[in-house]
Amino acid sequence: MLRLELVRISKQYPAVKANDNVSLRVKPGEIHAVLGENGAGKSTLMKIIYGAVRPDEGEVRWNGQPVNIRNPQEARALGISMVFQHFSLFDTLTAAENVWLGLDKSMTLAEVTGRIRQVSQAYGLEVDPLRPVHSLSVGERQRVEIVRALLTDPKLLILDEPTSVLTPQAVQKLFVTLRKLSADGCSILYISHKLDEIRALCHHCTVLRGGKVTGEVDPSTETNAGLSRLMIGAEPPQLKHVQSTPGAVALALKNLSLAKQSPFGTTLADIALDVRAGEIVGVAGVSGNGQQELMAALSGEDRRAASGAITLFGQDIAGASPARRRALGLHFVPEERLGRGAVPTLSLAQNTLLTRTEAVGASGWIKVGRVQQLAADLINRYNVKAGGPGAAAKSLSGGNLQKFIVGREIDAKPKVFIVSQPTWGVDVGAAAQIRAALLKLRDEGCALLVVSEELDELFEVSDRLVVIAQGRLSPSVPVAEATIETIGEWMSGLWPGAAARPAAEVEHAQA
Amino acid sequence: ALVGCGKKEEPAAPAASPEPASAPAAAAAPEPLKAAWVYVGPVGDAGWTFAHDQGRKEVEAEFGDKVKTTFVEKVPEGADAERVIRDLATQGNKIIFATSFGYMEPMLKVASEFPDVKFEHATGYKTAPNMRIYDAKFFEDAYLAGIIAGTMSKTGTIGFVGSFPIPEVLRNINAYTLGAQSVNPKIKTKVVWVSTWFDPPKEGEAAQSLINGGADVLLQNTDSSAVLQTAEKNGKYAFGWDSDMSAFAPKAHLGSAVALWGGYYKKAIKEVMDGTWKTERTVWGVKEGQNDLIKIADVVPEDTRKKIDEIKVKMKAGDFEVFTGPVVDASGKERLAAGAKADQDWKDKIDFYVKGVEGKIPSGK
Amino acid sequence: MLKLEARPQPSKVMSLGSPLIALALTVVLASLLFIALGKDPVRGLSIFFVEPLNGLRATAEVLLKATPLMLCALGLAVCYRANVWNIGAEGQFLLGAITGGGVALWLTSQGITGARGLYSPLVLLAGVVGGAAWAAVTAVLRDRFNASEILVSLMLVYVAQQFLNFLVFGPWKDPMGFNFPQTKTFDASTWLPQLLPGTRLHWGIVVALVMVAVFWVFLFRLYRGYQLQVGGLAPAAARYAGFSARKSLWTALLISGGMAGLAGAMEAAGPLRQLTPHVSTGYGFTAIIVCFVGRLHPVGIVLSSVLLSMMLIGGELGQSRLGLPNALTGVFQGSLLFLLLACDTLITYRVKWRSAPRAVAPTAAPAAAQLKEVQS
Amino acid sequence: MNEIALLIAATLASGTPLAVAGLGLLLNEKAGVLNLGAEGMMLVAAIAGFATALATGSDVLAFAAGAGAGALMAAVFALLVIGLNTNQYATGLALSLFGGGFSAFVGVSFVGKKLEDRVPFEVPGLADIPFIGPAFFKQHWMVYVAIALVLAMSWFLYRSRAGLVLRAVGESPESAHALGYPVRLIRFGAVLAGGALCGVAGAFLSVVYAPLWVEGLVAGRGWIALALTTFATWRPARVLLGAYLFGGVTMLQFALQGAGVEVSSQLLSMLPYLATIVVLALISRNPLWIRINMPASLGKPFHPGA
Ligand SMILES: Nc1ncnc2c1ncn2[C@@H]1O[C@H](COP(=O)(O)OP(=O)(O)OP(=O)(O)O)[C@@H](O)[C@H]1O
Ligand SMILES: Nc1ncnc2c1ncn2[C@@H]1O[C@H](COP(=O)(O)OP(=O)(O)OP(=O)(O)O)[C@@H](O)[C@H]1O
Ligand SMILES: [Mg+2]
Ligand SMILES: [Mg+2]
Repeated sequence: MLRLELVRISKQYPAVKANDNVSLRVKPGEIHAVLGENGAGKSTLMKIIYGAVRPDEGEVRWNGQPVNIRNPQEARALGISMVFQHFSLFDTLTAAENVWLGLDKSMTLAEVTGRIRQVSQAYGLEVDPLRPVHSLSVGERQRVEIVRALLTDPKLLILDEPTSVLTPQAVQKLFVTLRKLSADGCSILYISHKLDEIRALCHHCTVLRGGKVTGEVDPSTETNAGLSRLMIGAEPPQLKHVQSTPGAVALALKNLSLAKQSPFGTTLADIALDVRAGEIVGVAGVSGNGQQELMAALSGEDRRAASGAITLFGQDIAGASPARRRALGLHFVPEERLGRGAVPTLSLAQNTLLTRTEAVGASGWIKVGRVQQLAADLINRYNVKAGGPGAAAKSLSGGNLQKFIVGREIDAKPKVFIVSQPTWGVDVGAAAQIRAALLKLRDEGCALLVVSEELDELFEVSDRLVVIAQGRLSPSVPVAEATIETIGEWMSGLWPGAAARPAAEVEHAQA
Repeated sequence: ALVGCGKKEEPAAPAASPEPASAPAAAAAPEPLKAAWVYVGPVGDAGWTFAHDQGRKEVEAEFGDKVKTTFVEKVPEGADAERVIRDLATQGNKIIFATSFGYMEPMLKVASEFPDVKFEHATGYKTAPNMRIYDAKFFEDAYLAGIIAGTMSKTGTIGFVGSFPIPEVLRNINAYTLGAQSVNPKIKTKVVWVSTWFDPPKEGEAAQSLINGGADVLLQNTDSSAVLQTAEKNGKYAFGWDSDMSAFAPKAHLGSAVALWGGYYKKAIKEVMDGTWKTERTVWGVKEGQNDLIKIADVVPEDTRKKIDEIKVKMKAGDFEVFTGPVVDASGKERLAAGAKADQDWKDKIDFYVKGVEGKIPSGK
Repeated sequence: MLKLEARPQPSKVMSLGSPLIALALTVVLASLLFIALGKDPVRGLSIFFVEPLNGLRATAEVLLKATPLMLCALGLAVCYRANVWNIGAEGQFLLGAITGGGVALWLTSQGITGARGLYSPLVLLAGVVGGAAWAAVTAVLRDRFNASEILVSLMLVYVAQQFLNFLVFGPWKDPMGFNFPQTKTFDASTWLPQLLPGTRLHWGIVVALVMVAVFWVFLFRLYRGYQLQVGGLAPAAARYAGFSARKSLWTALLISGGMAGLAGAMEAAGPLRQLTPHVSTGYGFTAIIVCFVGRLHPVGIVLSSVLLSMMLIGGELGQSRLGLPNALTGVFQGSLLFLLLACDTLITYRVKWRSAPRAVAPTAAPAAAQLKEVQS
Repeated sequence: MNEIALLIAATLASGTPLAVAGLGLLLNEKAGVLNLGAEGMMLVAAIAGFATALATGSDVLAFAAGAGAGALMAAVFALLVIGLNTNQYATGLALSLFGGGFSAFVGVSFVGKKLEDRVPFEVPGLADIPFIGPAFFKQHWMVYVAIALVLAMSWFLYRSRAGLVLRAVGESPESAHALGYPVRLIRFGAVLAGGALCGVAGAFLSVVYAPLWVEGLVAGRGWIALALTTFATWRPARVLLGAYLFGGVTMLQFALQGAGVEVSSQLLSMLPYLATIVVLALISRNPLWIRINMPASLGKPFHPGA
């Protein structure tokens, strides 16, 4: 008997048909991948199963019985649990309270706290139940979500892009957990854009394109190229990574130290790094180890750095505003697209004005025609799927918005380009496109610093790698000499010559 | 006085439709005289505006079909007043009463544009050929209340809740104090200003604070019964103001200082009808029945009541002036020589506390 | 069942249509109200919607009252777009009246005189400075102490009113005014010149309309205005772009304080020509409604300030013409606003009739059967 | 000495309606809804309570009527704001306008009516202690209920699961919706409950505190109650403290005037407002504290996508 069967599910949104006659069958204990490019309708389908979205047509069968799942509580009552692509956590509440909110059983908070400790022990998902969520790193938040799902003892666990924010080690750990669950008979619906993961983990795979099922395969017998063909109708372009010839030092960090601003932030200690023209330096590390703080200091959003700590072409920019840094040629793409890289409710045209001022006259007058033109050009050149320059940023899918933002910054012809999580949650096609753009920029002589939690990506694009751990930066190593293993080791702060001091001590030194 | 008391018994009529009783006026009947009132508060304030509206109703009762009255309530004293008054003039009202000080300048402006309309302004001081002023002698009531307060106070401290330090209110404070001192020369008056005409809870708070400070008989120049009711709660005494408030506090109520505008309104309208209207200043008091202290409580000793009756008789005969020298201010300076009787101008310009009132007039010199 | 469904894009048709629908509904509601009160509905409606604009003089009065509303609301719109919740325009208005009136009084007392209206620009300027300075108190407390601007600006309204009282009951009292709370009448050189002879309408309305254009440009054509709005819509994006949040806070508060102060000075030097405790009749608070009914848009604010002004005047006319109690006009105005706001929903949502929820449930056998049929 | 005791007693009484309304609004705001219509709700509740007290003589029924009227007004607001996603600021202001007019309209025939005197509830034993007794233990029972309400509210918000859900809805309605909580229903409930508490406060003003009905009786206390929630950084106990502070400074300025302090009464009248600002500035310096306590979705509409 099938654990879950979807029969001809359709869902029409005002603008698109997100699901069109989708059928899906999940066996007990099966790890079932759902694959598809951005906007293919995966999340919608999952939300339908979880009762968060109502289908227009079609039938859901649970253990052979047709069911009408009207809301997530009913789904959980049936034994369906879901980890959302976009976290559904409450910042000011503690991890335990967040978990408690996702449970329907009449447990007390104290019991929930105890259970969290047990489960996180059992599955190696470390979570401090008493910490408020706003103090957690992205990875830790993901763990809270997963623990919350596990505490409901699910028969079907839905994971919507769970690994986009996890380190390789964490992903391996998660896989162990998932396999254990699967062995215990729990079915898993697994959504990811990472083909390697799917091939390593999943028993079965349903591919969606444009809301329709385009194929069902056994992923372990497929190649990445084959999956990619099913998904986007073509193979992703292969990156050609030729040896670079680095030029002069463009961006230099010396003794960059910054005390943390919130009790749960990370203190940066003695960061030193040179980035040269014509090279890509990759920054690896587990999230929450100071990446955000480092990016804020580099972008100018945090201007507390001591003078001389950050220099751009020999010029001290430690106290310079983001606008001043851009004027000097330093451009930055943040990891959060909506709300930081772009204003959700404004049009793409208006969003170009965020960092591009060529259409602003000396008197501060905005030349509206030029702004429109600029946005239209970006949309064209970077293959952004959008309703034109007038479309609101929030109406784009994350991948398309990312293309737009990266395009907006690259188009400014930066001399130094800093980008954080360039392909987070972006489908294979778009990811390849963005990576190619980064390499092209390098070949044009730009200095690039790429922060990513995906090691594969860093190995693919970088010339040199550094690792950030506990607010400190490792020495750099050429990619050719680095291995996943060594970098993984360095991620825990154990690089050669590192007086690997525990975090507490580092903080003391700062205080 | 008679009319006012009787009126109070009937339930306050709903914000009456001022349309005449018989709508299809007989074709032969002459056009009714249109008269309009501009009120600063809501007619439901149970105080100042309420009293004026009682006067308007008396006019309706007296003249029946011969007048058509209109009112606009809650007219702010800023730039809006001018528009309202002008609109009423444009609408064919032949006489317009504006019942708050702040309407003086706007009314003056409009008056110059409508020579055929008569304008009546309460409590102000500027006139024009077609604009005149009228007022009441509330300080007479305050003086009479003071006599009772002086008798009834056990602590020797009486209290006054003031709205704004304008001459009108200062007159009342002083008259209240002088009245009390006429029976107990050692009496002290405490004053608390609430900077509002109308905020019952705040008036109550101010009264509470006076009581806490030792005052045991209170008078107020604000528009609600809150002071009286606070006194009742605390087992102290107080007076009603503007209208008969005896029902609000059977134990605390010592008397009510009432304004009875009906008489003046009837006179003014009669004059317009007769064509005898002329610019003048009317300040009526107990003598003319414009104001009175009524419903004096049974707890007030017999000889005090007698004394009050005697003074009222004198007032009615025009033989009694509250502000008769010597009047000495709080700093000890003589403001009115012994034996002198204050004239209208002296009373208009009062800007001091008499001796016995504690504290200092806010923003006073 | 009535259901709301988000539109993919705000509807252009509805953004024009919703006020019309609201108006139509208001007419229906008002007619019912009038009938219930035993009044002629046609007459009642005409008092609120025709009479206030009947003739030059009446129209001038509507515009006169709309002027301060418009100015205050323009400033507030900038604040709200910048996510700065200034609700103390009333206090800033009063301060503008105080400083503007103060300058006029000073000129008057110094015997400095001139052609009618000669010094009015000076008075207005002083009003702008006064209003902005009062708003600056809020800005400092927000900026340095992180104190909620909502609360501070509201509390400062009461403080400003008491300050005005203090002045007109005290140092600025007209010595010849029998101790009444009012200043001397200002010298004619400080009065705002009349715009239309025979009416009270002064040049303030022209200034206000110019300001509408200026604000439109500022919001939609100037980089500074853009930066301000980004700060309001997405603070993190503003930080990323390097737009200073502090600068936005100060700009927004100073602009809106200045506008409210300008309105205050206009009221003092326009229709009043003296200071009394009653300079404002709640313009600063009404302007908040004007601002939202006008959808934070300068042109919308022109329309909504005229509408609100008509409603306020209609309330007075309703009393003198129909004998409607003042209280009823509050009910009427409140209902109209409810309707207006409700209809605005149609801009971003569309209303759908949903028949009974389509069954996918096991109980709904026919539907399931149908499905099977299709499959087989 | 005695005067100070009486000052304290007056402070408690004057702070009570502010605190009760403030708690109601706090509940609203914790669910993410800002209701600027407090003044209007309190006015309508004041007349409803007054009319009931007049008819029945029962305080309990009067407060219940006030609560009902407040909730009814809040329901109109909720229908617009939650049902139709109208702007919360403008809708609240419209509610104030409406409530002011409506209460005046229906209240006309109640002007000048008198209620029986309310006998203060003397806490047995404690009321006779010198100083302490008159200061704290001779009050209308609602004064004590207000304190109990603070405790109950603290317990509800920070100890109960229902309170947690309410806070979660105010923090992130999107997440709460994703977890399957009926966000709009919860907000609706919170708005009704908030309206009911504002209603109790309004009825307290007209039935116990004033005790009378006149048009515009509430005289701005709804606005002060709104300010209190911000002042209290959305903490129940601080709402009560803020209400007492405000009431206390108001009473103090009258006491100072009565004592003949030579400062203009207009300047003294500024005191409660200035004191509020100063205390606010002192307690607001920690942005993290505000961030943690302020409902993140306050004032923002929520409409589920599907
Ligand atoms: N609430 C909604 N309202 C309107 N349209 C929606 C909504 N949610 C999703 N869509 C549309 O439905 C389509 C499918 O979206 P969905 O989120 O299911 O894609 P996905 O496969 O999960 O994409 P991704 O890989 O980016 O997560 C998209 O085109 C999107 O525009
Ligand atoms: N409430 C909503 N109303 C309208 N459209 C929505 C809504 N929620 C999501 N969408 C649409 O869903 C689409 C993608 O949704 P989703 O959030 O799954 O994408 P994403 O994960 O951000 O994209 P990517 O996978 O590229 O990162 C967008 O086009 C967006 O317009
Ligand atoms: Mg998705
Ligand atoms: Mg995605």
